[in-house]
Amino acid sequence: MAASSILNNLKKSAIASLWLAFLTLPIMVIRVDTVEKTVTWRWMHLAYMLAGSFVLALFWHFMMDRRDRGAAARAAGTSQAASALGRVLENPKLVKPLLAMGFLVAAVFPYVFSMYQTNILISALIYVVLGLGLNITVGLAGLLDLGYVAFYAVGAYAYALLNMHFQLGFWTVLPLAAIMGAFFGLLLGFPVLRLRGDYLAIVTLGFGQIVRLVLENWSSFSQGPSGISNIARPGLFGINYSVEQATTYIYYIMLALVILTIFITARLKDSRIGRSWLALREDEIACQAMGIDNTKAKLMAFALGATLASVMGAVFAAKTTFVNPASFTFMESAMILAIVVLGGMGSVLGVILGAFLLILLPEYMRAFSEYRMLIFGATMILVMVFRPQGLIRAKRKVYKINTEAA
Amino acid sequence: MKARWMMTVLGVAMAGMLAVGCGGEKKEEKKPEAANATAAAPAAKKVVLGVAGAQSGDLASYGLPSLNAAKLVAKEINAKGGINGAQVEVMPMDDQCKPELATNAATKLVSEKVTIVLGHICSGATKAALPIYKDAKVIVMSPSATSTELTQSGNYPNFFRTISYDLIQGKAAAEFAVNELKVKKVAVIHDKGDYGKGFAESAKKALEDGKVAKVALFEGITPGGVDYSAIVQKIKASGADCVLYGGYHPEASKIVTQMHKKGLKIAFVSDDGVKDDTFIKTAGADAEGVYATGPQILADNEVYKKALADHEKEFGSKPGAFFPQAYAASQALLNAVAKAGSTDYDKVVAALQKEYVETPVGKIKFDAKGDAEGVSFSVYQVKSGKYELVK
Amino acid sequence: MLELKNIDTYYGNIQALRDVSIKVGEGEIITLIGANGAGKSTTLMTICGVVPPRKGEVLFEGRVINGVAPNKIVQQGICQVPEGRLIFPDLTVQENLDMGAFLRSDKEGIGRDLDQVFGLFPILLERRKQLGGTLSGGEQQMLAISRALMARPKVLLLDEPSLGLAPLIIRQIFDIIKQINRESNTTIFLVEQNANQALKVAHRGYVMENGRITLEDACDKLLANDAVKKAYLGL
Amino acid sequence: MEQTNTAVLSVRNMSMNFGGLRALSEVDLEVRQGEVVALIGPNGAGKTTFFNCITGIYTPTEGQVLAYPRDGKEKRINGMRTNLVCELGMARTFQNIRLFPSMTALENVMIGRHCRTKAGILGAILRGPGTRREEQDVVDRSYQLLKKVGLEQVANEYSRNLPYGAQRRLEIARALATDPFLLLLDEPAAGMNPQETLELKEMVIKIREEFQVSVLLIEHDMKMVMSLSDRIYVMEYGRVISTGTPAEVSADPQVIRAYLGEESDA
Amino acid sequence: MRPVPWFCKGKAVRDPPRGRQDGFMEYFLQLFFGGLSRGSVYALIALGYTMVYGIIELINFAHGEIYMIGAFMGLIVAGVLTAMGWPTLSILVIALIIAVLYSAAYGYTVEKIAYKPLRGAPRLSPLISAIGMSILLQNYIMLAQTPDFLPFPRLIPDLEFMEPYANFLATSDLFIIVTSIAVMVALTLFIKFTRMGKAMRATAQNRKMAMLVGVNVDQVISATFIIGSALAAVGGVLIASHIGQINFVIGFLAGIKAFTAAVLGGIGSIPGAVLGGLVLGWTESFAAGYVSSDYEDVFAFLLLVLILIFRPAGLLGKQRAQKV
Repeated sequence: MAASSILNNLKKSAIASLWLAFLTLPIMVIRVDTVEKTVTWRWMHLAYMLAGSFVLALFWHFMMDRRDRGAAARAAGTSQAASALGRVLENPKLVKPLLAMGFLVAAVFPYVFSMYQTNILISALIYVVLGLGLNITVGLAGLLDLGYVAFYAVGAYAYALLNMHFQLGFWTVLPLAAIMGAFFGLLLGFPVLRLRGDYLAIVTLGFGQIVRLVLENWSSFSQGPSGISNIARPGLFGINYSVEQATTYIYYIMLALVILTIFITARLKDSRIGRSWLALREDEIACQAMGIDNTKAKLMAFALGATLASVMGAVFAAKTTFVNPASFTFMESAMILAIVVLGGMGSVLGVILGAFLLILLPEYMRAFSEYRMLIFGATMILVMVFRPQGLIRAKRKVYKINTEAA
Repeated sequence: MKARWMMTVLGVAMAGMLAVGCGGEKKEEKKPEAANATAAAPAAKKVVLGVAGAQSGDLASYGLPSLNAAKLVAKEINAKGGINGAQVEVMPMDDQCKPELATNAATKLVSEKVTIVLGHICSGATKAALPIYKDAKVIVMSPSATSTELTQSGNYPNFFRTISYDLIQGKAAAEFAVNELKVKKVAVIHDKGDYGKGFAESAKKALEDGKVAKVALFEGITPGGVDYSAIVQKIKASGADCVLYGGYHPEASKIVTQMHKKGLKIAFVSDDGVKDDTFIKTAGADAEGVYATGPQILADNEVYKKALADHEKEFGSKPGAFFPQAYAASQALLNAVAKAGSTDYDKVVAALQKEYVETPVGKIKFDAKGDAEGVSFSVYQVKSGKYELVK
Repeated sequence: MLELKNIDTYYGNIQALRDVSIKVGEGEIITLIGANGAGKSTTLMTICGVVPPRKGEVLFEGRVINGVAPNKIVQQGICQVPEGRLIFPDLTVQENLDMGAFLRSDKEGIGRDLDQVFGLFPILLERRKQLGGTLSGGEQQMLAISRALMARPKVLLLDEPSLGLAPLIIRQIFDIIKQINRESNTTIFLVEQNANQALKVAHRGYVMENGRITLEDACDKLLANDAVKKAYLGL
Repeated sequence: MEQTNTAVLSVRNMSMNFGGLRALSEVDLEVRQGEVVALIGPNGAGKTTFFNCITGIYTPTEGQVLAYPRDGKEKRINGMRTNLVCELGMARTFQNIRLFPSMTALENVMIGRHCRTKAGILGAILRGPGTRREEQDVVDRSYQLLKKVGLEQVANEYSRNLPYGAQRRLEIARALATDPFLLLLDEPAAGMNPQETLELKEMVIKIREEFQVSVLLIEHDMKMVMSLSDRIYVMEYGRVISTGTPAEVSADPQVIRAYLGEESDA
Repeated sequence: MRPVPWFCKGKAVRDPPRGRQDGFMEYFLQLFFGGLSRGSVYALIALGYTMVYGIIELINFAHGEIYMIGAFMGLIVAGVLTAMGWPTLSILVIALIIAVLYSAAYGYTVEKIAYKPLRGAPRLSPLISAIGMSILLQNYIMLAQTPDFLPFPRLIPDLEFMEPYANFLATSDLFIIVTSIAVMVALTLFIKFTRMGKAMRATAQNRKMAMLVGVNVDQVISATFIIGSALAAVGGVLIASHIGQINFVIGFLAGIKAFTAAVLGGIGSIPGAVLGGLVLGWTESFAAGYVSSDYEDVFAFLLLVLILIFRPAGLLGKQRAQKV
């Protein structure tokens, strides 16, 4: 990079920081008390803001240059479109050992790390499955669902209520939760079949809200906002575990479920059904005109995504031993969607990476407690600006062609 | 190729660092003592007080005052040389009042070998976290979780609180309305929240059991709404001569204001979430005459006055919700540790149940179930811009 | 008047134009013919600044205009009638025409041009209050051309004006193109895959294949060229 | 394939109203086995609307649309869902190419096979030998079709990256993958140069022979229409104003006035 | 003892008639006006959503936060001026102006940072960026100001002549309704007749073509964000003054509701946003009044779902025939 461009960046950053300082001036500097009629001026904040935004802007411009140069280089054909990270992960020589290592780490994790680490890893794994489930609906079939958390709630409450009223165990409820999830997926799917794009998004958002509001208000059914506590942890043949043992146990259940989900989604993606979803996403009319039953394809996508969410809901209820409507807000849906988009739509690996990033990042930033959400929001913007297609780009299967066949 | 990959990783790491750097910078400007409290760790002996609750997100205003309270108490004790020579360290743990984050916070605290925790703020989060603490023998004391079953169910012997629970509050408010205000028809309104609805349901039950006054209306409102005129009209149409409100002050002040705008001037009785100076500030003149139940904080309570002054000095502002309770809880926990001479679970529990402490909410110790004894419970009324004791 | 010098243009990472050089003299009708996807529309978009070239220069009246914002290029007097017409469907015919004169502020001149346009296409006067989207294909094409004329361009770029129109209408449109060129001495750069018609109307022609200019000549010579005959005229 | 007089598609008295607008009015049309029938007319005459009516994208307001699939049974298909029409054996292309842009050429054709295969969710997950065989069959057949339209070299290219003419051909291959008895082509030569148009014409003829399909096409290129079709329907303002062999139609004064202009020019 | 402290201090207030017959009508009217004022608020914020969507087809999730920032700016200005002892009405005017200016600047900056670099990116990327921006702005305000609720001074004075009608409509309600109407009329005129307005309409219909007739599309998009943000700020200050308190999360619920209103009316349509806002306001008001306020939001969302199912493009949205 030439010196002139660095200078230019410095200049631009200076302007940006001045502008941001001006913009944030009243809010950062002034605090008023309208009752006591007093005003506090905190001029030091302005200096912090100036310096901070200058550094940030510099970084921003540097990254922007990099991004633009990257685009230029790609276009000139000097480098491949796939990201460096993606290429490493696709290299067959590296993939196997990496996978093996990953599996090994995953297998011994609870014995090596503390219960806290295991616990948040379970959360992350839950979100991996949720992400993969939503990936079916949004990433593959292209149906933007902003109320996905409703299905998560269905599963969680299914387990909580069945456990409370009928003392049904985790393993009994798990398949029931899956069925209920599928049912609710269809229930939502039917009315919204005709809707497209953003209208679909807002209706699913509404549906998510309705489910939460009903759980909140229908006290005789769901115990309202105070929630249901003392939900049984999963047991095995009547053995009762301590919290730590149970956490380990749930961890392995989740690990198995994650592997199962990856297996299922990967297979579906490269199947007749997966192709029909892709076609649906690309062009609904052509899709139907080519003999694909859009209704069926959409319902299937909804139902499958919902099933996975519902199963995760049951695991979630078993893990926290407590559910209340506060866990199923719109922000939760947004978070799962962010996992899918941030990771890279349609890419299984991307979703896993996205889930780990979005769930573990705030956890590990606990040290910054009050600032972590601020940083989190900024990170979301930065990742999208500098990698809009997500961290990992989805790869399509290359088919083996049997040329001899007639 | 490897080099490129490294570049990517470095890039991401740098992004993180810069973001963090910026955050850190801002952190310094606001609360240097927070950083110091956690950073100045490697003293030989220390007592770690975990503070869990909503420290970010939309309910942060209920969690951050507790953190401040804990910091103030810790600072004061440390200034006096600590507990038996050990410095007190405050470890904040955010849960945003979400159950799953609460379990994460709990396991984190357990992993860090913390033995006493101030928190959590919301009953739901508390319920989710308690089993983990229980298993690890961690003593938890909440300044604000009022769900009845937390103590009364007997499920959580490790749980204590410095606030009285829904059943008592709701009943007290209902009895006050019936016996003192002689109301006949009551509109019971709540904010659909954990706390508010618990209060409202207890109040409703007390009214129905009492058979003196009728419940004319029982409904929830949406917190954060722009307008409550519909519910106000409905209260009016129901012919109620008293409103019992369960919830926090923001909605309470909106409702009271709109009631008065619509010419509805009946008694308004609410809970501890409303017994907060912010309520009087936000509702202004409309706050006049509103009743709220709450633990008795005598105006001449020296501890409270001192805590208030300390807060002003330290943070430059008036404390927020549940500050006195959190202050009391911090004091009680640390005092118990001091009296027990160690952080041994049984000893500390015994100390909590035996030793009285002078706190902003009165001179308290804890009963076998974990509720504070000595928290006297009273009804206050706003009179010329201040809460004054009625009963 | 308008000159492209060794232009390379990319869409993302696909190279659409390779080393394209074209010269358009004042008052000329120049046509660029070629198969679909040869890069004809890209050439126009490059001139208009919508897709800036990665290499090379676009010169207009001697000034370099690549890298200039599209609206500034329009202001200098280059106006395009894009492929597929792209009229504003929810604006009335009148408003569509007003949009054409978006960058002008001389009320009288606009009024005069409006009259002129209505003279060229009387049907538009009739449909003045109708929404653009309700016009038929031919009428939309007329509207699109009129809209471009409202900007009083020095160079008019036309992208496939005959696309999707019935033969009768196509002939009308080409007649009017000639008329515009003749009457107001507007330079016209015509992109067509209907080579037959285009070569009959234009003075000089360029043939484009896979993003490269492969032939350049006067139109009558191109019409007689065997390769052109076979590939583009269907003879 | 031999031309017979058996109809494969018979449209009787079909009308289509949009609100107050009558887009089609009392259209009668018939396609017989093995025929290439062209539908011509000025822009806005209702040709594409006609296509949309018989493929189930619109439901005609009045009239009958009858199809006679290979099993010979008459089937009324007014307002039948588009995918079922396709499954029945009537496959179409679109005026503005509607491929699946970020799927490869091969995958685009494989989508066409969708309605002739049946692996369900369970099959896809378990991927038993049956599913695997079916899957491989789909791949192979699709590849063969690509070969037929001369696109085997670009089988693994994203369809959005293909040149225009190739996209048109790919659309036809995709339609053929559904094993149709009637192929509906909406302006297949639009945007092609004369050379490509010529090749396309030959391809259509070849396809008719090889796949034993009838063809109904909308086209503007008169030269192609005249030399390719067995019969022509001319539409104007939603009505059929003339039918007959190319020679008959081009001699019809009504057609010349409405469409071709005084002197026929191609 | 009956609590009557206000009765003694305040003016005599007419006891509302409680006869069965006219009580019904009065109750209805009360709910109607309540819904009207609530709906106007939604409409004001919804306009911003709908305009941005119309131009760049982006659901700007950070719009609710701009509304919140507008309210905070109003608070700060009002606080400073109150401390300086200015009269209420002039404070209202100045607070409105500064809040509008600053919010517009925020809207502009947000677009530049979070959306502009994402033009041409996959469709969902800007949406995620918008959610990130929303989280960022919320926490920024929380950290820079306070997580607590702050009392907002009552800037809209109670007018004498409104006294008899206060039962239905308070002065601030009236003020909100009138301002909303005025703003909407101004906006409609702006869109219809000004150069920028025309450029906006053109850009909304076909961005590429707008570019080709010489519209500076970047400028148009910026202008859209600026205007939308300014409207949100007007809403923010008025509503804050009406309900008397603000904190850093007020934008979230208001944003979701306003967005719902925008979609209800037909997103991209300006009269649609207004109609959607009013319909939503009335639905909530009547649902709370006649059914239960427990379920007012349920009704609001049910209505949305139902309308979209039967009119998939919203109440005034164009039912564009799918071009095939």
